[in-house]
This record gives sequence, C-alpha cells and structure tokens, in this order.
Amino acid sequence: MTGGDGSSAGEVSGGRQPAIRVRGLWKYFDHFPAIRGLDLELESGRFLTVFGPNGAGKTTLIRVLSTQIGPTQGEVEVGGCALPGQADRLRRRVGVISHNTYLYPNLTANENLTFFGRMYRVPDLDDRITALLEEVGLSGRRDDLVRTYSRGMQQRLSIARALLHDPDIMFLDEPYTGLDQHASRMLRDVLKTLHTGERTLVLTTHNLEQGLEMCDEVAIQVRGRLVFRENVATLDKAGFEQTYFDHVGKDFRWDS
Amino acid sequence: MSELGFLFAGYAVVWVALGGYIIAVGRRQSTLRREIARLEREFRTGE
Amino acid sequence: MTTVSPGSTAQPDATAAVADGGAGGGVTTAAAAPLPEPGRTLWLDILGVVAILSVLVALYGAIIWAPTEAVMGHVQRIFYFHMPSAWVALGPAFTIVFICSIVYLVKKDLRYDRIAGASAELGVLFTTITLLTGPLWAKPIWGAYWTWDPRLTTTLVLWFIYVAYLMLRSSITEGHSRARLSAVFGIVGWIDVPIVFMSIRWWRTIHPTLVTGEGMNLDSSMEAVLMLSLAAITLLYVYLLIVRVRQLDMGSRLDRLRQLSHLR
Amino acid sequence: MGFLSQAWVIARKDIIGELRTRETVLSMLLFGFLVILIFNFGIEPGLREENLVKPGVLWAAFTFAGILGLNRSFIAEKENDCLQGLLLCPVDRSVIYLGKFFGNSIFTLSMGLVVFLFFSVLYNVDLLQVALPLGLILVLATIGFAAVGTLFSAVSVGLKSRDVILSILLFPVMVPVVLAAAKSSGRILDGDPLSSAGLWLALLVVYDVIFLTVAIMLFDYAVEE
Repeated sequence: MTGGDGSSAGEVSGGRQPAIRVRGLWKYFDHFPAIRGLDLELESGRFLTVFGPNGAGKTTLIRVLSTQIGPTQGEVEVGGCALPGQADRLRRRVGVISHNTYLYPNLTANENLTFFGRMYRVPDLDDRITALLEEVGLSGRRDDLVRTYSRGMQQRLSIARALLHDPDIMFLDEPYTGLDQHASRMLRDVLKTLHTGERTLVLTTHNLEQGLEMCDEVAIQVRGRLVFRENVATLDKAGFEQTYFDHVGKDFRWDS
Repeated sequence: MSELGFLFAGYAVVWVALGGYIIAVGRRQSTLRREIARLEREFRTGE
Repeated sequence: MTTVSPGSTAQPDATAAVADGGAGGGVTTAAAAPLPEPGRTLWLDILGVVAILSVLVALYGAIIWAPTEAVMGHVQRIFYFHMPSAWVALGPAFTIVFICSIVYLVKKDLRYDRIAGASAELGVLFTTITLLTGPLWAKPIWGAYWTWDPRLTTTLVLWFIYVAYLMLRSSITEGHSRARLSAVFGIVGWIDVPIVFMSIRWWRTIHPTLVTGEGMNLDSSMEAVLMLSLAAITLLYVYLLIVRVRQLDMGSRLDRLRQLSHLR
Repeated sequence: MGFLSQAWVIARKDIIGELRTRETVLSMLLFGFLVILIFNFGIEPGLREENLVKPGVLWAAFTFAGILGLNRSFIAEKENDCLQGLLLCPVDRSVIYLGKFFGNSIFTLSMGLVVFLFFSVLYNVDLLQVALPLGLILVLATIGFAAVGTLFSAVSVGLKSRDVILSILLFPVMVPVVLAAAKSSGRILDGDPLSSAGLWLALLVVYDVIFLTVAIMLFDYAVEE
C-alpha cells in the first residue's frame, strides 16, 4: 500500500534510524475515520512531502505525529518516542509550522519569541532570537506588534518560532496557505536552509509545484491512507501530475 | 386554593413530569426504530 | 497531579468502531456490520413492570392507606413523592454522574459518558419534581411557597449545576469532546455540592428562620409508605436509566452505521 | 522552582498583552461600576437594611465583572490557534493551567481593588478601617473564583456560545464563594473584627484548596484532544 519501504530500518541503505514509524494508524472523529489504517516510515534526515486533496487527513496526520492529538488506534513512534505515551519527551524536539501561526498578535516579535523560547528553556535566548530574526529577514521589525505584520511576515516569524529550540523533527502543514508569491518564495528559501540532512521534515500540501521542489521523498494521501510513495531520485517528475490525479481521481467522491 | 387543591397540584406535577419524560424517551425510541428500518432498506437495495 | 500525558488515551470505544468499520480494508464490509438490536430484553421488561407496579402501590399507599397527618392534613401526602424524588436526585443520580465522569476520563469509553448523561437527565427530572412539589406542600402549611431553607436552597443550586451540565452537553456535538468536557464539569459540580450545602447552612443558622422541615410525626404506617415510595421511585429511576442508556447506545451505533453507509 | 517560573512566564505573557490593549481590565471595571450603579437604584438610601444589601451588591459586581475577564482568557489563546502552540511546549499541562490561573487572578484582583474603591466612595465606607480584612477576603475569593473560572474557561472556549455557557457553568458552582465573601465582608463593614468572620474565611480557604487541586488534576482533560 505504501510503496516498497516496509522493510525495517536496518535494511534501508544508509542504515539510519527511522525518525517516524507508523503502523496501522486510525484516527476517528466521532464515527468519521479521518485516518484509516495508515502506515508510514521515514528515515531521519529526510524530507518527505505528503500530497493530497482537502479532506484526505493530512492535517490530522501531522497533528497526530506532532503530539497534538492522540491516535485512536495503531502504533506511532516519532524520534524514538512512542505516542501518545512519551509525548512529553518528544515535544522538546519537535517544531511545527502550520497555516495557523501560533503567534500572539498583541505581543511584539521579540516578546513572542522570548515567550516561546522561555517555555522551551532555550539557552542564550537573546542571541538566538537575533540570529533567527536575521535569518527570516525580520530584524528591522523586532519590536513591532505581530498584529501589524502582513500574512507573509507572520508566517516567517512563525518559522523563527518553530526553530527556536532547534528541533530535529519538523512538521510543516500547508505552510504556503494564504501567502502571495513573494512570501512563498521567501518561505521556500528558508525551508531550503532547514533541509540540512540532520533534520527530518514532513511537509503537507495540495500544491504539486511547491511540494516537489526540495523534498527527498513524496507520498500521496487519499482518504486517510498513503496510496503512493516514492523517492524523488527515481520519480518521474514530469509525469507526477498524472500520477497524482490518477490516485486522487479514483476517489473524487471523497472531496465532494 | 384548598388543601386538597395543593395536594392535587403536587401529584399532578409528579405525574406530568414523569409522563412527559417517558413520552419523550418513547418518541426518541420510535425515531430510532424508523431510522434503523430505513438503513436496513438502504443496505438491502444498495447491494 | 495527573501523570497522564495529553494524548495518552486508549480508546476502546473507538477501537470497537474500528473493528466494525475497518476490518478487512474498510467500508466494503459495512453492509455486513451488525445492525443495532432493538434494545428490548425480557429482564428489562420485567424490571419495568415491577417498577411501575410498585409506583402504583406506593401511590395507593400514599393517597389511601396512609393516615392523614394530624397537623398538616392531606397536603402532607405530597411528601411521599417529594422526599423520594429528592433522594434519587441527590443520592444515586448525581453520584453516578460523578463516578461515570471519572471512569470515562480514565478509560475513554463513551459508554460511561452515556450513563453519566442519562443519569444527569434523570437527576434534573427528579430535582425538578422536588423543587415543584416542595413549594406546593409548603404554601398551605407555612403560608409561603419558598423559604431559604438550607435543603431547599441547596437543591435549587444543584438544579442549576446539573441544568448547566446538560446545556454544556447539548452544545457539543463531537462524542469524545462532549464526554471529556462534561466529565470535567460533572466532577467539579459534584464536589461543589457539599460545600454549597455547608455554606448555605451556615448562612441560614446565622439568620435563623422560623420555618424548618422538622416537626413531622411519622407513625409506623406512614414510615412504611415512605419506605415503599422510596423503593418504588428508586426502582423507577434504575429502570429509566437503563432504558435511556440503551437508547443512547443504540443511537451511537446508528450514527456509526449512517457514517458507514455514507462512506460507502 | 522551575515549575512555578515556567507558569509565571505564561502569566507574564498575558499581562504584557493586557497592559498593551487594556481591553480586559477596563471592560471588567466599567462593567463592575455599572453593576453597582444599577443595583444602587434598588436600594433605598439611608434605610437600616442598606447595610445588609451592600455586601451583596459588592460581590455581585465582582462576580459579573470577573466573568468578563475569564471569557477573554482563553479566547486570546484561540487567535492564530495559539493554544496549540502553547500545548506543543514541553511543559506539563498543570504549568499551563497555573500560568493562566496566575494571570486571571491578577486581572480579577486588580479589578476587585478598584471596584472596592469605587464602592467605598459611593457608600461612604471608611476604607482605611477595613482595608486589610477586606483585602484578605478579596484575595481568598479571587483565588477560588480564578481557580474554577480558569478551568471552566478552558472547558467552554471551543463552544459556539462560550460566553453564555461559561456564566451558566460558573455561577452555580461559585455560590459558596459569593456567599462566604458577602457574609464575611458584611461583618467587616458592620465594624466587627475579622475573627467574627472566621468560619467564612475558613470556608473560602477550604474551597480554594479543594478546587485548585481538582482543577490542576482536571485541566489536562479540558485541553487535550
């Protein structure tokens, strides 16, 4: 169902520990199964993009993996921590960027970052904030209220927030939502710098162009399952659009 | 109101409240039955 | 302090749902899923008949058999249903809400939430009866519908707490959210009850009232009728609780089927 | 203690945001004044019974105004889905509860102090005489109010009619606090010593301890999904 990576970590070339291992995951909202028996394995240091139409359960998947909601059934292990039992241990190492920025509009950029930095007990917080604001191009607006920021700037600041504690696993849930072209490009540049090979990244999107750009692996999620999985190196990029619609099209009823 | 009037009112309250609840539960029960019958039909014809 | 981490919830109820809906690759098996059984069984019917019969016997005892109370006269006969209603509400009904709320939070089984919800409904029903019959009894005896008697006042506060509980339930649609949030309130509300009672009692003893609920002389036949009535109303509560819980169970299973037939 | 300092970080964040907009405390204050004003029309000035009604007015104003602050407490966390960001932080849920509780207590307490001042001016209360005992009652009542209120605010924040639901949930559970506060401050306003209200103060302390403990244990369930 999920391509050929069902083999255990030891057999995968490179032999790295899997950062994410999911077996038979179900997540119900009332009687509605948002995730239906999903399997996923991802080596640490890799960048996976999950494509899927609205309602495929991408956000639910990210929320389960990032400890925000508990699974209904199934094994979930992220960064060596079994969820939901060891969620407390995992939180320190996880960064989440979603279409919601998690930023307090009545605080300045500096106050927001200071707040989250203290919650994560980040050492040398001031220097860290200065460096991060530099990185996302907001140094000049450090003491401006977040409510005065444009959507693109808020999203960049939310990247800085997610990076404060230098997480080794990052989840990006539709981060491009509501960004104009210019802001999308800046976000893309920042994401490129994140992809160092040390950090595991999972991005969800329904935009094929943006999603394919820098990932190592792609997956297609439809109706709460991963129905396609391939390494970008061997992927037929030109034909991917057709592949995507082949998989999604079969289930067009889901969307309606 | 006479003493017996109050007595009558008191008992009326008890039985109206209990009866009202039981009727409400009964109505819900018949709605459920109808819904089950509908679904049963749907499953049969949908086969 | 809870050591349970936020998501650490085994969800047996939902697991059962998976077993029905998800086995063998999902919705194709939906048609084979068992339909809700028409919640009737012999023992439940017998319990119902016994409950109703005993209420009728208690009614006979209260209206005809029991002697007229010397001071209060016929109105005192309200007492035979007033007091048992109060007992059922304040005793078993709301305590079951409290216990099932805790069990739900520990086990995450929606069955317990349904029991809590049904018990709260019945508790409010019997509290309402208590609050309405009390004044009807008090008016001809003491000349006033309402006195700020500690028990009366506590019952009124209690009524507000559990009506709030039911309103909270009705304003949440998702099953586990409703169960979780109403359980939190159900626990706090129940713990609050004795404190409310103490505070109101101190309040009333500081400004003592002439009117108290005491001073009734029950002879042995009156006591017998009261006991009978207590048993009858308790039995009725138990019967209605079981019926209502089974109904809620059925509704929940029906929702699942509806969902499955929709997915199909 | 890392536990408390982390909680303080959360409370500080709320206070900084509040100092900037002053929305919550100002609306609470105005509302509290209005309650006193409206109630005042129901009291015949100069009557002997006036003294019996006054503490009731005071605590009605406190409760009604306080609930405005609680309403806002978690709504602020809903903007940009901040609550999710907060829950992602590697701290125990009880730290988050305590943080919000500290914040709410401070807002309610500052509102209470100003409402008391307003009240004492309108009713010619010699504040110097009663400041200390009344302050103690205010602190104890605030703790109980914020302890339960913070929990219920989290319970109701996701609901459509959260404002109404929060009031309906909180008021009946608050009965012992309002009663104890009104009765004990009535004693103080009558010129009795604090010790005459000992029973009521003990009730407030018991209420605070019980519900702070219960709320810390239950908060986890109020925010988990």
